[in-house]
Amino acid sequence: MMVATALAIARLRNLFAVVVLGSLYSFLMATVLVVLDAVDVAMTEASVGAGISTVLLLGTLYLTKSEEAQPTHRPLLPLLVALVTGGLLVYGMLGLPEFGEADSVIHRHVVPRYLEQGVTETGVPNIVTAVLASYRGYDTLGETTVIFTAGVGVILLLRRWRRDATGKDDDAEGGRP
Amino acid sequence: MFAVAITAVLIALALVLVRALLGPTVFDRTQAVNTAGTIAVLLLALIGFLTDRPEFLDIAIVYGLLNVIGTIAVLKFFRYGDLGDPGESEEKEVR
Amino acid sequence: MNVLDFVNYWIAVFLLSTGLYIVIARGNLVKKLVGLSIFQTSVYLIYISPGKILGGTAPIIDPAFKIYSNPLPHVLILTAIVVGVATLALGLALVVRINEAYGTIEEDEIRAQDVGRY
Amino acid sequence: MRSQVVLRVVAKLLIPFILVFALYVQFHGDYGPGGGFQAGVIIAAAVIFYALIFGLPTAKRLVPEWLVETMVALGVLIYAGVGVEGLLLGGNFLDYFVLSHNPVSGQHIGIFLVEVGVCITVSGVMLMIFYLFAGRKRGWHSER
Amino acid sequence: MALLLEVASWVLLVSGGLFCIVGALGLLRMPDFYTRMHAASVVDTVGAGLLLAGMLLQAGLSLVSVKLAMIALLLFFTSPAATHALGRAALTRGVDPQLADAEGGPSKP
Repeated sequence: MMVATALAIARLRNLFAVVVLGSLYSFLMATVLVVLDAVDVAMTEASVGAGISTVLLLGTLYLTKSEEAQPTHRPLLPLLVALVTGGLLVYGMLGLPEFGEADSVIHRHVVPRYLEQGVTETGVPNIVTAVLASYRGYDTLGETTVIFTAGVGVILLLRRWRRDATGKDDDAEGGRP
Repeated sequence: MFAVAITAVLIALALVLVRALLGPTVFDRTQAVNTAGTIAVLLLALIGFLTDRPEFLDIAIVYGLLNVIGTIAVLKFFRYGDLGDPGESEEKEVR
Repeated sequence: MNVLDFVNYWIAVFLLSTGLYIVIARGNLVKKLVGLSIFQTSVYLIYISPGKILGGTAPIIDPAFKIYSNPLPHVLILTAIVVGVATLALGLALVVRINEAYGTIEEDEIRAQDVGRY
Repeated sequence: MRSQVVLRVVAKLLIPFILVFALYVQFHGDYGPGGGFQAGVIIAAAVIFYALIFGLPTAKRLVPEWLVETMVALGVLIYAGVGVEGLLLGGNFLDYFVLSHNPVSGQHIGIFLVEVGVCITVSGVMLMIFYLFAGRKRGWHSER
Repeated sequence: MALLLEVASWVLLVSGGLFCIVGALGLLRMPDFYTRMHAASVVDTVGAGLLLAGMLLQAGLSLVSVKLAMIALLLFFTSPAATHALGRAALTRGVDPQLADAEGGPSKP
């Protein structure tokens, strides 16, 4: 797991076939997530990263240009910003509980209740599904709405132009030029 | 036993990754990514057995399916995406 | 040993810095979006890592297991991934429109065109 | 790519399998990894695969655009409808306990319906985005 | 019997892992794209097949083994198809096979 991740990081330096490597990166990240027991998350990450994101990025690259111009700025300032951010995060990270401890703060609050009574209350053994759909139903409603909004936004951004090109207009928007 | 196999598969994954990083052309990278997907499927199945929860083969199947879809998408792009200038982008890849 | 305990966080921080660097330094808008998704992925890692308990297994209740990892970060990150995809799609749609309006997706050229116009 | 026999045959073998597997992920999500979102993405991926191999117009004949648009809205409506149904039956918004006589089976029904809603919305949106991106591609060609 | 199964699956797993390494090594070291493709198919067929067979022996007869068989079937169908498409695409896009004398290839990266 560590080997894979380290190599993924090494990959990030080399940004040419970005999309292809992006799908590889997503695979690796999903494997790491499986090792960390986040099975549902890994499944989502794999399906999104390898399937949808790749196709979308390729579609965009096809519509635009597929090669990148040479950077004109010197990357000194961004590097500095990234390093400072990383340093700050490392500083904050030192206060985090140790990896894999069973009695750290995060495991104390609501989670035992989910784990102990989730099955008896919802009848669903997969706690992630139970929490997602039942205990935190509002969150998921918001998430679905976000997806819906994004879909509508993409439709608004990309739809009208194609009608102009094909010359076909629906009645709903017939009056628009 | 599974640990041995996992180690072997991880080594293979590392080698394939190196190829994906170096790969002179896009096709090399794509081939490497495809192979890495196969290896990741195997790795996931092995991890599932190692942790005694073989139900997680579902994820491996998802990997296998989407790996193919991704590969075919990339190929279609690079085969029919030569509206631009194919020679140019290839040279960029070599660098 | 102390360093090894935090290795997940080290990796996540490194990924985060890399993503941030890509977002700031690269002029290409598509590459910026890829950097953004790398950034997001590192955040997933940061969230998921504390939820893992050594010796635990995935939070699917089974009589054979006693210790489970923490399901709450998983739920949150699941939502985050979905939102991430939505953001990516919307950003890409914007990139396509920008390309149609300006004929380029490089930030510098867009700025140059803007300066020339006004 | 339509002319490639190997890919066509493999796609014909593979796509039903992908769809069945998506349904498995959807309905087995209570007992294993999976759920509405993953299933939606997999369904969308199957149709995208079909469109890649057989061309976009064929795919649009198979899954017409109006259907996709309806799916986008329908999923959210199902989700919100479950919430409102809880309200109507005398509970709170998104309260699944009142959906059935037995609270546990009520929860089960609620989770199931919600997952279906998520699945429909996600697959609809993903397909819609793909159609828009890919359809634009051809328009761009004709403009050149 | 149980011991026999154990030994057999051990042998299968280890040899499968070995073949994976060999294939990956070939993918890394071969001089041009088509030979690399050839090497990668080792991973896809022999390596994956042996590993999955080893796991099948471990799993016994259950839903798990059905899923494993499904994965095996999937890999056997899809990876040759993907490789085929890859080779055709490369040939169409003008990546020449490296014949007797060569430039590029291993020294390039």
